[in-house]
Order: sequence, then C-alpha cells, then structure tokens
Amino acid sequence: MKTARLPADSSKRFVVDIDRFQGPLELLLHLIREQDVDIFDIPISRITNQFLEVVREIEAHDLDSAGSFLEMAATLVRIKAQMILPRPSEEEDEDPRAELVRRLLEYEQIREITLRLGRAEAERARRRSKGYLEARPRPSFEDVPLETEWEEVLAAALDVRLPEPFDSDHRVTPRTVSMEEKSQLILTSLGSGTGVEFRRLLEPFREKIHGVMTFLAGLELSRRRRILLRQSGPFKELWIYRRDEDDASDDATTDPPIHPDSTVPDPNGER
Amino acid sequence: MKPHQIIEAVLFASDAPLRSDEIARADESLDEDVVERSLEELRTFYLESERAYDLVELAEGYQILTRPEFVPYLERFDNVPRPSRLSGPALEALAIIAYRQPIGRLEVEHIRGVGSSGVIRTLQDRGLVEVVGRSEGLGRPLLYGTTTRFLEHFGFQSLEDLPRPEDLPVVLRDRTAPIFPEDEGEDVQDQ
Amino acid sequence: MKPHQIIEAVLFASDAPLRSDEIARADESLDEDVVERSLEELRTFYLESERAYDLVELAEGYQILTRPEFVPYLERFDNVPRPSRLSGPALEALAIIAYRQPIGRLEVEHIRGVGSSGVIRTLQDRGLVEVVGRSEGLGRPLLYGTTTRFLEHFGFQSLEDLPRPEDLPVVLRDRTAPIFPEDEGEDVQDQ
Repeated sequence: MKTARLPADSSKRFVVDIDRFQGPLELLLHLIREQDVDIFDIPISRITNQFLEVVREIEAHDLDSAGSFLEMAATLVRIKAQMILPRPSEEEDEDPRAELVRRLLEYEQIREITLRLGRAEAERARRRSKGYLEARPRPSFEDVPLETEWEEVLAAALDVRLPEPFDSDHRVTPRTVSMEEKSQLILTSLGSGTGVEFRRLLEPFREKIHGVMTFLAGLELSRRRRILLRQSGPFKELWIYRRDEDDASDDATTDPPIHPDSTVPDPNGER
Repeated sequence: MKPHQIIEAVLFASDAPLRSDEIARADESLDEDVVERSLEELRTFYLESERAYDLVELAEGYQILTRPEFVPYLERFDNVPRPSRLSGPALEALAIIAYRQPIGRLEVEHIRGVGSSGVIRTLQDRGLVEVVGRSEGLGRPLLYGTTTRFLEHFGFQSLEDLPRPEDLPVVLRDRTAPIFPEDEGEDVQDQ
Repeated sequence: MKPHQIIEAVLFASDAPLRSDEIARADESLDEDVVERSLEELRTFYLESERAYDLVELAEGYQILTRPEFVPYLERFDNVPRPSRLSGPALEALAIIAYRQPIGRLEVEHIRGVGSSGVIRTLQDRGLVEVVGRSEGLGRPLLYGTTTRFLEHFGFQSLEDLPRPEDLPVVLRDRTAPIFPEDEGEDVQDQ
C-alpha cells in the first residue's frame, strides 16, 4: 500500500492511501469530504496544495494513471490563479470553480450509483441458473444439444461391413482398372457409330494405366476379331472400328499392321 | 399437456430469461394471458412446495433460478473459476453508461476523469455493453448502451429498476442544475 | 435447509450428472445414504406433482432432465438452442469406436473404407469421443474411445450396456476379431 502524508494545515496531518483512488476526481472528492469542506465553497488554495502533494507521491511511484492526475493538478492551479485575479464584472462571470464543482457532484452521484450496482450484482450472484455449475471438468464441445438417438448408432453399427480381403496387386493400385472394363468401354463407344478415336476413350482418365489397359483390351478385341484397329502412320491417330459378325472370318488379312512405335499411346501425348 | 407443464419445460430448458410472448410460441394452445396465469401458478407452487428454486422476473422476462439461501452449498462445487464480479473501474464506467446511454467514450472519460477504453472493452467482452450507434459530432464517435445481459447480470427487470437520482442521498439532490444535463450528445467529443 | 432441498439446488444448478458421493459434498449433514433417500423422495415428488422434468439416473450419476414428451415444445423454440443430428458418416464412425474401443484412426478408416479424420474430429468436438491412449505399434498412433458424455447422451450406465445383437457384424461384436485380413492386431499401423 502506497501512502502519502498530507499537510492539511500546520496542525493537522493525515494519510492518503493512493491505491484507493481510481482517478483525480475521486481523490479530490476524498480531500473535500474528509475535511468536511463545503463543496460549493472549496478553499481552492488549500485543496490544490494537498492535491499536488499526493500527485508528487503518485509520480514517485510511477503510476500509470499519473497523467490524469497531472491534468487535474493543472486545472486546479489555473482555477487558483483565476481566483486571485480580479474579476472584471462579478455578476456575469461564473465562479471559476463552478465547472469543477459540477463535475465533482456528478462524479459523487456516479460513485453512489456504482455502490448500488455493486450491491445489486452481489445479490443477483446468489441466484444460480440451471446448468450454472460445471461440476466436473470436461473437454469443451459445441454448445448445441445432440439429437441423435442410440437406435441410429446401432443401425449404423449393423451396416458396418469389413471390406473384402483383396490381393496384393490391388494394394499397389488403389483403384483397379481391368481389361474387361475397358473392352466394355470400347464396345459401348462403338455401339452407335462405326469408328472411334482411341484418344477419346482416354479423355475421362488421368492415370497412365487406363491407356495401357485400353490398348491391351483393344488388342485383345482385335485378336478376337471384334474390332479393327487402324492407324495411317507412326504417331498418327489410332482409330477403332467395329467389325460385324458376318465378316469376322474373312477380313483378317486386310487388318493394317499396327505401327510398332505406337504400342502404348500416351494419353497425355500430343493431339 | 397442461399449459403450466409446457411452460415449465420451456423455462427449465432455457439458460436465459424468456418473455411471456416468447414462451407462448411453444404451443398453439398458449397465449400471453394463459402464460401469465400459468407463471403465477408455477411461482405459487414453487413457493408452497418449498422448492430450492423459484420463478424470478428478470430482464423483462422470467427465469427459474435457485434461491439465494442455497448459494453456500453451490459454492462448494465451484471448481471452475466463476464469472468474476466486475472491478471497481468497470462498475463505475458501467454506471455512467447505464444512466447516460447512448454515450460516447470521451464523455465517459470526462465524467470519470480517467481513460476508459480498457474498461469499456471489458464491458463489451462480457456482453454488458454494446455499440448502439454513432454520434453526429466530429469523427462520428461510437455510442454505447447497455444490453439485456446487463439487466440479467444485475437482476433488474428493466432500466426502470436502476436507482433513481431522486432516491440518492440528500446532499446530491439539493442542486439546482441537473446532474445529468439534457444535452443531445452532440458535444460528446468535446475536449 | 432440508437435505432434499440442498440436493435439489445442487442438481438443478449442475449441467452434468452427479454421483451420490459427489452430491454429499454439498453439506456436512449429508452422507450417501441420506442422499440416496432424498433422491428417491425427489423423484417421487416430481412424478406425483407431474413436473415437466424428472430425476434420471445415468452415466454413474443423477441429473434432472426434461421429460421426453416435452421435447417437441422445446424444439419450437429459438431461444432454446437447436439440437443437431450426427451425419451418417459420423454415426458409422461412432458405432465403430463405441464397439471396438480403444481403436486407432487407421482401423476405423479401414473398416469404413474411407478417410475418417474429419468425422473423428467432429465426434471429439461434440464430446462423444476422446483420445484414450496410444497404441504400442509403429508411430504409436492415438487410440480413441467414447466419453462419459457418450454414455449420458444415449442413456447408458456403462459400456457394458451397449446392446450386442446377433446380427451385429462380427468385427464389432467380437472385439478381438481381426480388422486387417492377415495381421494379429499388432501391426495395426502398418502402411
């Protein structure tokens, strides 16, 4: 506790607990009320001296709030000077202390209201709402009640299926691409028209494996005489044509040779 | 379901005060009159059967709260830091805002005689005070007012419950000039 | 203060179930026998006076809860926080964790066939699932289990109460059933 010894007058000294004061108004009010001074007729010289005394202590303690106390000190000194100066016309000009008195009274009223609010707060704190007490510490979770019922969890449990055990090949490739699938793709694509570009069968897919498997499927279908593969030259577009069941037997020799350089067309290759 | 049961269920589940028109939304069979009558029934029942809680009028609504005399038992369970009481400075700034709302920060600071942006922030964080507009003056400073949570926190039914200046000690009353001048807030940012 | 009043105050203010030994901490005049007797009194009183709430025993404790038949009224209410439901994936993951705990994320993912870190996080946020330890395996992955809140929410006293019907998949019904085809459960965190 920081204290300041005040020279109230030569005979009277008292101690002020600096920490008690939130601000200069509270200190000023304390000095006035403590000494039973008439607030409407403040002995400005004496009060100013006492105030400055305390402010020196506050500065010495380097309090954060020293600034606002210094500001008030300046105001007091100014009022003190105005009191000494002769006032030009007594009737019109306000007492230099008037504004300070107004502020002090307003502040005193706020202090009273603050006290009452504090009491109301304490009284209200004696009542607790439902769920106020968190008896056991627990992790924080969303403050929204959960509506899910056990039947739903159980239903989910009953639906759980372990995936089929699979062979090691499948472990390497997360999504498998089969030749059957690709043969189907080729035949479906040929379904309506007569020919289709090999490249177009790869368009929906990214991985190289699709190119490889589609090509192998094409070779297989060609071997089984279901389709014809045609390419006009090296690195040229590979075309797939449907082969009708009727001419399946006689047409083998007309198949153009597949260019050796085009074994596995790169789906990402040039267009 | 009887009206008082529906109302009890709703009040029991809510962690904030509810107005009677809000309560009435719980079912078509309810209107504000029925709600008010049933609330009275409930209040009487809680009192007569000596429940540990009662029905309290609060923040323009109703809430079921434990009776004050049971607080010592509850405090034994408070192992989680309780929402602490407001500090002196915060309470002081709040008193000013409550009486002078809407009010700007500079005016609060002028009345208190000290800087107040920290305490106002604290009051906002605790949901007791909120920005309610802007002053017309230079720089259009923010204006603050109190919230419903403020009423709840202090156990007031409405702002009417705040202690009135005429109820304050005599020494403060024998003033001719109004303590709270009727300014329009235009000079909020003065000095 | 009568014991049942003190107990009522404590249960009313608590948002978690309390065991009778915990309740007894509220006052020297209480011991577990007194508490149990008073709880019985309260339960009977709530039933006979047709309160909208009930004294419920769950998750190793007692709690005052709104009776289920009043839930529709609460749902109509904005101020009462709107309950949310778990998604299908979250339900599935919760079911797996509930039956196979303690269980690592990779095992959950293997059973479900899809990545599950998101749903596990959701279940953690909702307080239904928590980290209960670490596996001995490579990288010492975290193991998950259900919480007290899980028991509370679904109204189970303990994990022993989880139903294990005949048609429950073997991998859930039998906690030792292998999850990965070839392993013994030790190299759970492989690849």
